[in-house]
Amino acid sequence: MDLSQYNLIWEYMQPELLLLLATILLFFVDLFASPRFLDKWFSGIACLLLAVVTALSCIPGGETNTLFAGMFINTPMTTAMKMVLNIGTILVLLQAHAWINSEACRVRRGEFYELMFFTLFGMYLMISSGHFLIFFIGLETASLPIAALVAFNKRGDKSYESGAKYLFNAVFSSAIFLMGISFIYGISGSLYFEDIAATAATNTALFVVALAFIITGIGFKLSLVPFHLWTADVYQGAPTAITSYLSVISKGAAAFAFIWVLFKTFSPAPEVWQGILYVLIILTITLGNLFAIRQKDLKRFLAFSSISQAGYIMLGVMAYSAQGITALVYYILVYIFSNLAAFGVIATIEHKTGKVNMDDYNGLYKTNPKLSLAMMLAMFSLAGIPPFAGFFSKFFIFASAVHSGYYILVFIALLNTIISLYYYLLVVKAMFINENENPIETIKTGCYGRTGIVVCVAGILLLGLASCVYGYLSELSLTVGF
Amino acid sequence: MNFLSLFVLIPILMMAGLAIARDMKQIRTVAVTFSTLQLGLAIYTVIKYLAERAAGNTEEMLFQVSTMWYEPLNIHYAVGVDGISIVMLLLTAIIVFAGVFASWKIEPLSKEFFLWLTLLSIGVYGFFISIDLFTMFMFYEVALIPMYLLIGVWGSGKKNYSAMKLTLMLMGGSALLMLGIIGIYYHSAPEGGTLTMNILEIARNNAIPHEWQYYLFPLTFVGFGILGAMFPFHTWSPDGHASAPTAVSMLHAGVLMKLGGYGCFRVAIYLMPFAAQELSWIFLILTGVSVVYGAFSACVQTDLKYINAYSSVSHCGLVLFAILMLNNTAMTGAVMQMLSHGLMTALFFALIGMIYGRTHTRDIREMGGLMQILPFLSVCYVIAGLASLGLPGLSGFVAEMTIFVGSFQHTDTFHRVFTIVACCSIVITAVYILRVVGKLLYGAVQNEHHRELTDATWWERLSAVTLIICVAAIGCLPGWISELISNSLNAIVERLS
Amino acid sequence: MELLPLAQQVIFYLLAIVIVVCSILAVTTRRILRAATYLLFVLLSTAGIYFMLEYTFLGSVQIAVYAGGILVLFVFSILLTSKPGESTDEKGIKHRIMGLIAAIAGVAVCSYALFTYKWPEIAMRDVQSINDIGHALIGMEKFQYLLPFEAVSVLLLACIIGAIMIARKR
Amino acid sequence: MEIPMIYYIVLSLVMFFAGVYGFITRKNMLMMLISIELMLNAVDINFAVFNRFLFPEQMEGMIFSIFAIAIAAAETAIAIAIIINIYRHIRNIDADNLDDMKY
Amino acid sequence: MEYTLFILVLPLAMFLLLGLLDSKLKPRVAGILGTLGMTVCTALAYLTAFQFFTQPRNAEGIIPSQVPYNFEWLRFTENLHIDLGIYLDPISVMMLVVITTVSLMVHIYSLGYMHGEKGFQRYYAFLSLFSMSMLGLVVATNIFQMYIFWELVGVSSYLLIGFYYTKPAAIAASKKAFIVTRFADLGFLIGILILSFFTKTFDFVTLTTNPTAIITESAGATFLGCSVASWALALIFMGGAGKSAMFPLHIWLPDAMEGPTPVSALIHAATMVVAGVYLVARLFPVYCVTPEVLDLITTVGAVTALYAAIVACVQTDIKRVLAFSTISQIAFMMVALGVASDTDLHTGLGYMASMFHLFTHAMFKALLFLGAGAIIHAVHSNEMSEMGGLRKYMPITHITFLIACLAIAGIPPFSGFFSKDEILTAVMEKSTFWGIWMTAVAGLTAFYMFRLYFRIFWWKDTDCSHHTPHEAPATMTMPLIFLALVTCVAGFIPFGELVSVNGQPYHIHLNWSVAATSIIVAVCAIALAAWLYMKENKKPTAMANATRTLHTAAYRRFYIDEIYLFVTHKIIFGLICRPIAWFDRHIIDGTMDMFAHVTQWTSARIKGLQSGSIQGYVWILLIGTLLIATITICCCL
Repeated sequence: MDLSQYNLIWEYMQPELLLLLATILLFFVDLFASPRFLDKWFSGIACLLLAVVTALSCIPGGETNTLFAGMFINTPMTTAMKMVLNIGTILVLLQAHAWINSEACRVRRGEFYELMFFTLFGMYLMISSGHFLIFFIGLETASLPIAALVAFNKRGDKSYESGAKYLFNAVFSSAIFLMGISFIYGISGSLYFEDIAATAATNTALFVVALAFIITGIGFKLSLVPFHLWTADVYQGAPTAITSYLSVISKGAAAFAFIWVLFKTFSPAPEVWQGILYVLIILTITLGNLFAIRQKDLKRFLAFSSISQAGYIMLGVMAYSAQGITALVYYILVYIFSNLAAFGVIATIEHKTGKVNMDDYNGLYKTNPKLSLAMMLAMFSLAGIPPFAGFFSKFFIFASAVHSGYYILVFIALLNTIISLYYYLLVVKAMFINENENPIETIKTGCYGRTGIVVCVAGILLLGLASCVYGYLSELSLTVGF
Repeated sequence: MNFLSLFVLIPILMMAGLAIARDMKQIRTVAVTFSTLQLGLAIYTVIKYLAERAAGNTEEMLFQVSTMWYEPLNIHYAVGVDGISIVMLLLTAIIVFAGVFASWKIEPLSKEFFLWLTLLSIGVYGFFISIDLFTMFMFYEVALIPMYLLIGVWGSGKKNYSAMKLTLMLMGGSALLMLGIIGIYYHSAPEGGTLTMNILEIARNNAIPHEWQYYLFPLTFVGFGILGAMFPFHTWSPDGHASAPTAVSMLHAGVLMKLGGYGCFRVAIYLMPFAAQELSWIFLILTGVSVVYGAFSACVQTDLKYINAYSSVSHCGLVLFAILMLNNTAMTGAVMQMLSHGLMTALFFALIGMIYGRTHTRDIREMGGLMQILPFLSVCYVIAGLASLGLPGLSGFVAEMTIFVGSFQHTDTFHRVFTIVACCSIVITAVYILRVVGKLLYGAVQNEHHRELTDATWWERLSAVTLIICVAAIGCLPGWISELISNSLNAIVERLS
Repeated sequence: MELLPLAQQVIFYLLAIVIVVCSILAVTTRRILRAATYLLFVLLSTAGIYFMLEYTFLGSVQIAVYAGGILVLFVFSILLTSKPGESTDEKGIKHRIMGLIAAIAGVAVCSYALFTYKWPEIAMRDVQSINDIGHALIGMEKFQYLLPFEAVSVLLLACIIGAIMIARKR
Repeated sequence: MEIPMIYYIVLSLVMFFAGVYGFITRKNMLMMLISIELMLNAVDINFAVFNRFLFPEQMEGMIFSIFAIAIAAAETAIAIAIIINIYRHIRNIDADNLDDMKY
Repeated sequence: MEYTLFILVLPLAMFLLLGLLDSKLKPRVAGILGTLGMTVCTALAYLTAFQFFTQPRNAEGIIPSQVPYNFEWLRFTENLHIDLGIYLDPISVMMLVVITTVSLMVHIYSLGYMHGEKGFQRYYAFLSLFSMSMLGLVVATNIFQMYIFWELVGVSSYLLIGFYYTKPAAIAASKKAFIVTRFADLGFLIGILILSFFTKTFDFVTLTTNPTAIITESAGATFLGCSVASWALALIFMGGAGKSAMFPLHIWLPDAMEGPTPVSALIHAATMVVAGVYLVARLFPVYCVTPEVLDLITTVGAVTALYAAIVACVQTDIKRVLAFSTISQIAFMMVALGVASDTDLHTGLGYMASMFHLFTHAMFKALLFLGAGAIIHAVHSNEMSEMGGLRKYMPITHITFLIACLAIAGIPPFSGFFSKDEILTAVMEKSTFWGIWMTAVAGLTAFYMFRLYFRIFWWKDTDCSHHTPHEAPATMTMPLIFLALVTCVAGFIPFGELVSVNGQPYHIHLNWSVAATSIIVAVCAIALAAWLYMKENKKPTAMANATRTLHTAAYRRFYIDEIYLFVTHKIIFGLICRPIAWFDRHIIDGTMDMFAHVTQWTSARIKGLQSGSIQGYVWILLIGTLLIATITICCCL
């Protein structure tokens, strides 16, 4: 064993190691701090720790580094992806503050944060993996604790049902995923990404089946149609903080990981997986939209909206280019802000009043103008209305897909934006236009929650207009190399 | 800092001002101050433009400024104006100015109303000053979305349905447009060249392959055409206009629908001249149909706003029709028609709003003899009507004649025959205008309650008079404006030959 | 552990029959405790297969973790959640047909893929010693697995925390 | 060795899809879990067999199997925890009862 | 002669002044202001005429035409641009005089006639607007300028007909007038477009200098057997026919009588309705290139003349009678133009005659209308049955009316005789058939005019209505007297010296055979009228009963209005507008809505996918995977 490698490990695996360190610190805080101190500061500490992790590890490295003989890959782009996830997680934690410190949940507060951090760690592994074993461990680390989190609420709501649905679907799809990996192993004899790319015989049925199984495994996390069916039920039943975590962070991580798996492992046969994705994207966007238009429960509604968003995200994968990666990461970043703004508002209102139905939101603007505005901005951004960030991200992701020649696909996606606009406007309509005799009373948002929403709104407003974010990502993507 | 950006900056400041305004008085003060400022700026721009041209500046676009925005895609924030855009800017400024006065007593949520209205105007101004496709498209969509809330919250009738339909159909248009724009972008430079979004550069490169133009031209043309109420994608217009509040109808019919026409030639025709020539016949048929069809439909409507909306379909159809003739005169006519229709339809909607505000009905069967009760409004209505049916001395005539003469200069018999078809609309227009005037204003008072109505207040008068003066000014002295437009069109027309 | 070819075949077929029959029985039997028992047989037979393949370490892990650990967990929870002797219903005929379709289609697709694939002929060689396995699990070179080893520990920790959090009463 | 590799693979396929069948047809969640175990187990066989027959120089497949077993254990732990949680809520572990949220 | 500009500017200024101030001015002040403005205008017009006709002739004996003022208003293309300017040639100067004279008379007359009406100021504003437009029309330097003012007179006519805007009949009439003429104007516009497309010019001078070259060179194209140039000119004539109320576009004119009577005198008798004749005269050299269009004009004119004359014989509303008489007389002018050609002075007689008749007709028809106005003012009715025996009560009106009737009947020495005689001569020389036809119409003219005259002023001896009619005030009688005087002397103006087809002086000499015939016919007709209507009797009723069908048909104007009504209401509205509106709402809009509904419907139908059961989800997941794999295998391998 070569001890000199430890230096490198510290250097290249900084985000992962720092995150684990932060988790351990949280353990100790949870163990030794007084409950009153924790009531006030636990979220703060968690966010702070995560922020520190982000700040320390986001030093942009210049080139691609591999560790463990290719099992772990660290590139500037992967670091950026991890940072994107971190930002999202911080926002989720901010918004979860009010809920997690409520009487019913306070007891399991420590576990909540720890599990969040663990899943984040799993996602890091997925993104940075260069080997299917690591990838699989990452995938499981990122989904099993989430199943626990989904079933977090113990009172008489739908949390347990969601937990079971998530878990069984996750386990089943991971079994299929494993089957796929085993076939790939049978074909190439190695599970290192670069080995597979080098040796796989792509024009065999076995390869295709393996690819389909692997896409299923990851598509489940991304909730692509037809692997999406768990999404709505789980989003609806899970605690709102977890729903938002699932819908942005978990989905984002899966998308990032998907890029690497497809681009690195299956680069010899792009036309095969592009063909599959072509169909999946159309199905995903369309079905997501079709289901979304008839939802009344806002969390369920956002679930379907997030399904169709996943379809848009996949356009960046289809592009199979540096531009596509840039657009995808940017899209997810924007999506995190937009979706979390929506969830922030929903979480606040749900926490205070327990109402999540769209009809309950009628006349919200009269009583809660600021929350309504935030919600509206989120909806507009999700629908891709300028000058909000969603417009830019959508434009760039379409541009990247068109660049690779997918005119028809983009056209279908664009037609779907009309449907999506329809249901996003329904929410806006409920808040601004519909009359209501007893609207939700004026709500005073807590400090953390407010910060969370304000940051999201700021992101929605600024991410598009400030071109530096996209520019930075674009520079990073050039280091990926095709 | 380029002064053109002020067109966008002033409304932003206005929004800030509105946000801190406390009561109705302050809101009005802010709205009036800034819209006047904006009008001043528009006039200043025109003067400065003319001075610059007189000084011999022959650049295609003046006051150009280009700031790199998204470097990876070579997207710029690029602004510049030519004769057409400044005319449109002036139109917008006038209508916003008049619109502020027309919505003097808007309720409820007056602050929000003005905020949204201002956002709408940001989109419009931005669209007209942009010469970068991306920025242009962005402003285009910015202009569309406030419509939803403006109609939904402050509208009347089946406002939810209308607002949704309008928004979705226009977004459908912009979906086509987005694909078109991205497509143009990827063919904007010859093999190996730097791709660009700048309209002027794309035109200069002239690199869009012909077979691609066949796809991209319909996308962009229909995309913008939907906003220009092109048959059969015009159905948002009657419902939308009927449900919208006064100032919104004014701005939407007056300015927003012009975005469609402007976009059609600035993007579709200017950048894809080959396809424009090859495919113009298809759209000529569609627009020719919409000219006559809109007019016929207007003949049997009973709701004032529906009449006007269908009339807009007809008139805006004429705009697109003329654009497709692809010669300088007809296109000049198209721009003048945009200007003229913008002003007079805004006037119409303002008056309808004022009448509706008093009688609480827009059904012409329930009203009558308003001339005796509301002489000022009625006279204005007659003037608007006369402008609409193309009375010489008012703007409509100038525009229509330029279009007809220009279109008839086309060398192709097919185009000339269609011009004659379009000409027929002037008779039908007369029919429905006179029908309304006869039923609404003349005759005996239908509803005795109406006798107690009061005539226009000072702000309403100001709003209407502003527009009438503009309509008459263009109608009486069209020469300079026509020359201004026609000179700027040369560059576009040259590319077509 | 060299076996005679014939003995090897006999053992294989024996194991195969046990696996197939018990698998099917495990998913069709109405008694849940029996199902657990059949599963145990399947798991043990699988371990037998591993032994046949000379992966003795893997076989031991299989027996230790699966048969020893997981199955016990199963039995406990079965006893916790159902009364002894209680039989559980299968779903309706519709679901059974659906399941059958899925299973048969899956088998068809996979076997088509597997049978059409031209498997290379590789000369058999000795398996690595337990020593090598140990090195592989803590090495950082290629085909060495320190990182997964550490990572899976995090996973297990997370799952323990999660499971406890869910399962405890408060 | 006399026994062709494909026999092993077919064996594992049968096991896998027996699991699939069980998962789809059983109401009891523990039964579903048992089915899942079958599926995971089948995959493990695959890895080991491929490794042994095709790529005997390295131990990728076998080691993967070891990890897979560990992960399966973790899955089972969480799953059982959730099942018990459900049992606490509704005194029942029938999957059919979990369809409050749909459409 | 730059001051001619003021002839246009003054009325415009008056219009703006009176229109904007409206009720802020006292009615009296407004009336006087308007009249004063018109007076100045008239003075300027006379000065122009004097200066123009007395200027030296050029070598060919032609009075050189002048363009004292011209500026480019709107440029379309290199060659096509609308100029606004003033073009003075004999006919335009003649028209200036006619218009200003009649307009001034009407202004003065209205001071009395409209006294106390609501909207007096507005009335004067519209009168000024009309005067301005009409003057602008006649001095147009190019065809597009003419079109502009053509539209403006149309609108002023609309506004004035609908002056009593609370009266439903007036509203309907104004609408009808505008739409029918607008329809005709469409032809005019298309004609202009076609003509300008081939000739590349709007300018009258360019068009008329060498029309043959321009038209034959460019009009190789034919359409339905006729050259495109013919079509263009026919369409332009259609515009003229609409304004001049030629059959079958005449239907608006009788209804237009709903307007105030002075307006009828000014617009619908003297000036605007002859714009069509003026248009043809203006483009006469061009029309001469296409003789088939001239034949068309002749035919249309002749048919109209006869038709209107027959209808006029049975109308009972005195203004209607005058309206049909106007139509008939304008048709005379049209026929005269139709039979003329520009080869030499002699064949061009019709042109001169037409203009001459235009001039004289304007005067005596204005007189007739103003007289009728005085009568209506006195008896408060338009119906003949309410009248009779008025000669005692209204002597001035009676005398002036009689003079006018004699003039229109073509009795020497009144002006109508001279001009009508020239027309008949010209027609007779071209074609005997049309000559006899037109002579017959002239006879009818004399008959219906004197029927009118006798019915109003004789018939009964004493008036039986509730109040005694009285003579009109001086403001109304003065114009009557002035116009009567003009009617008496106008025939002796050496008109041919000033206006002729090619500008050279033409000495009018009466063709006595034609003149004698026409006089005899006229006298017979008058006698017949006197026999029937001098004294109250049953003969007219008996005759009407004897020819019931014809009488009713003529009284109902041969059902032309009904046909129009049918076409517009049943066909245009019923079969085009309504179906289109329905189509738009239900098919086009329905399709758009259908997209939404189909989406909603699909959404509702597929909700079963989301069944809520874990196994269902998993099954779909697995089958999806297998399908993907299968399809991909089929496609890729």
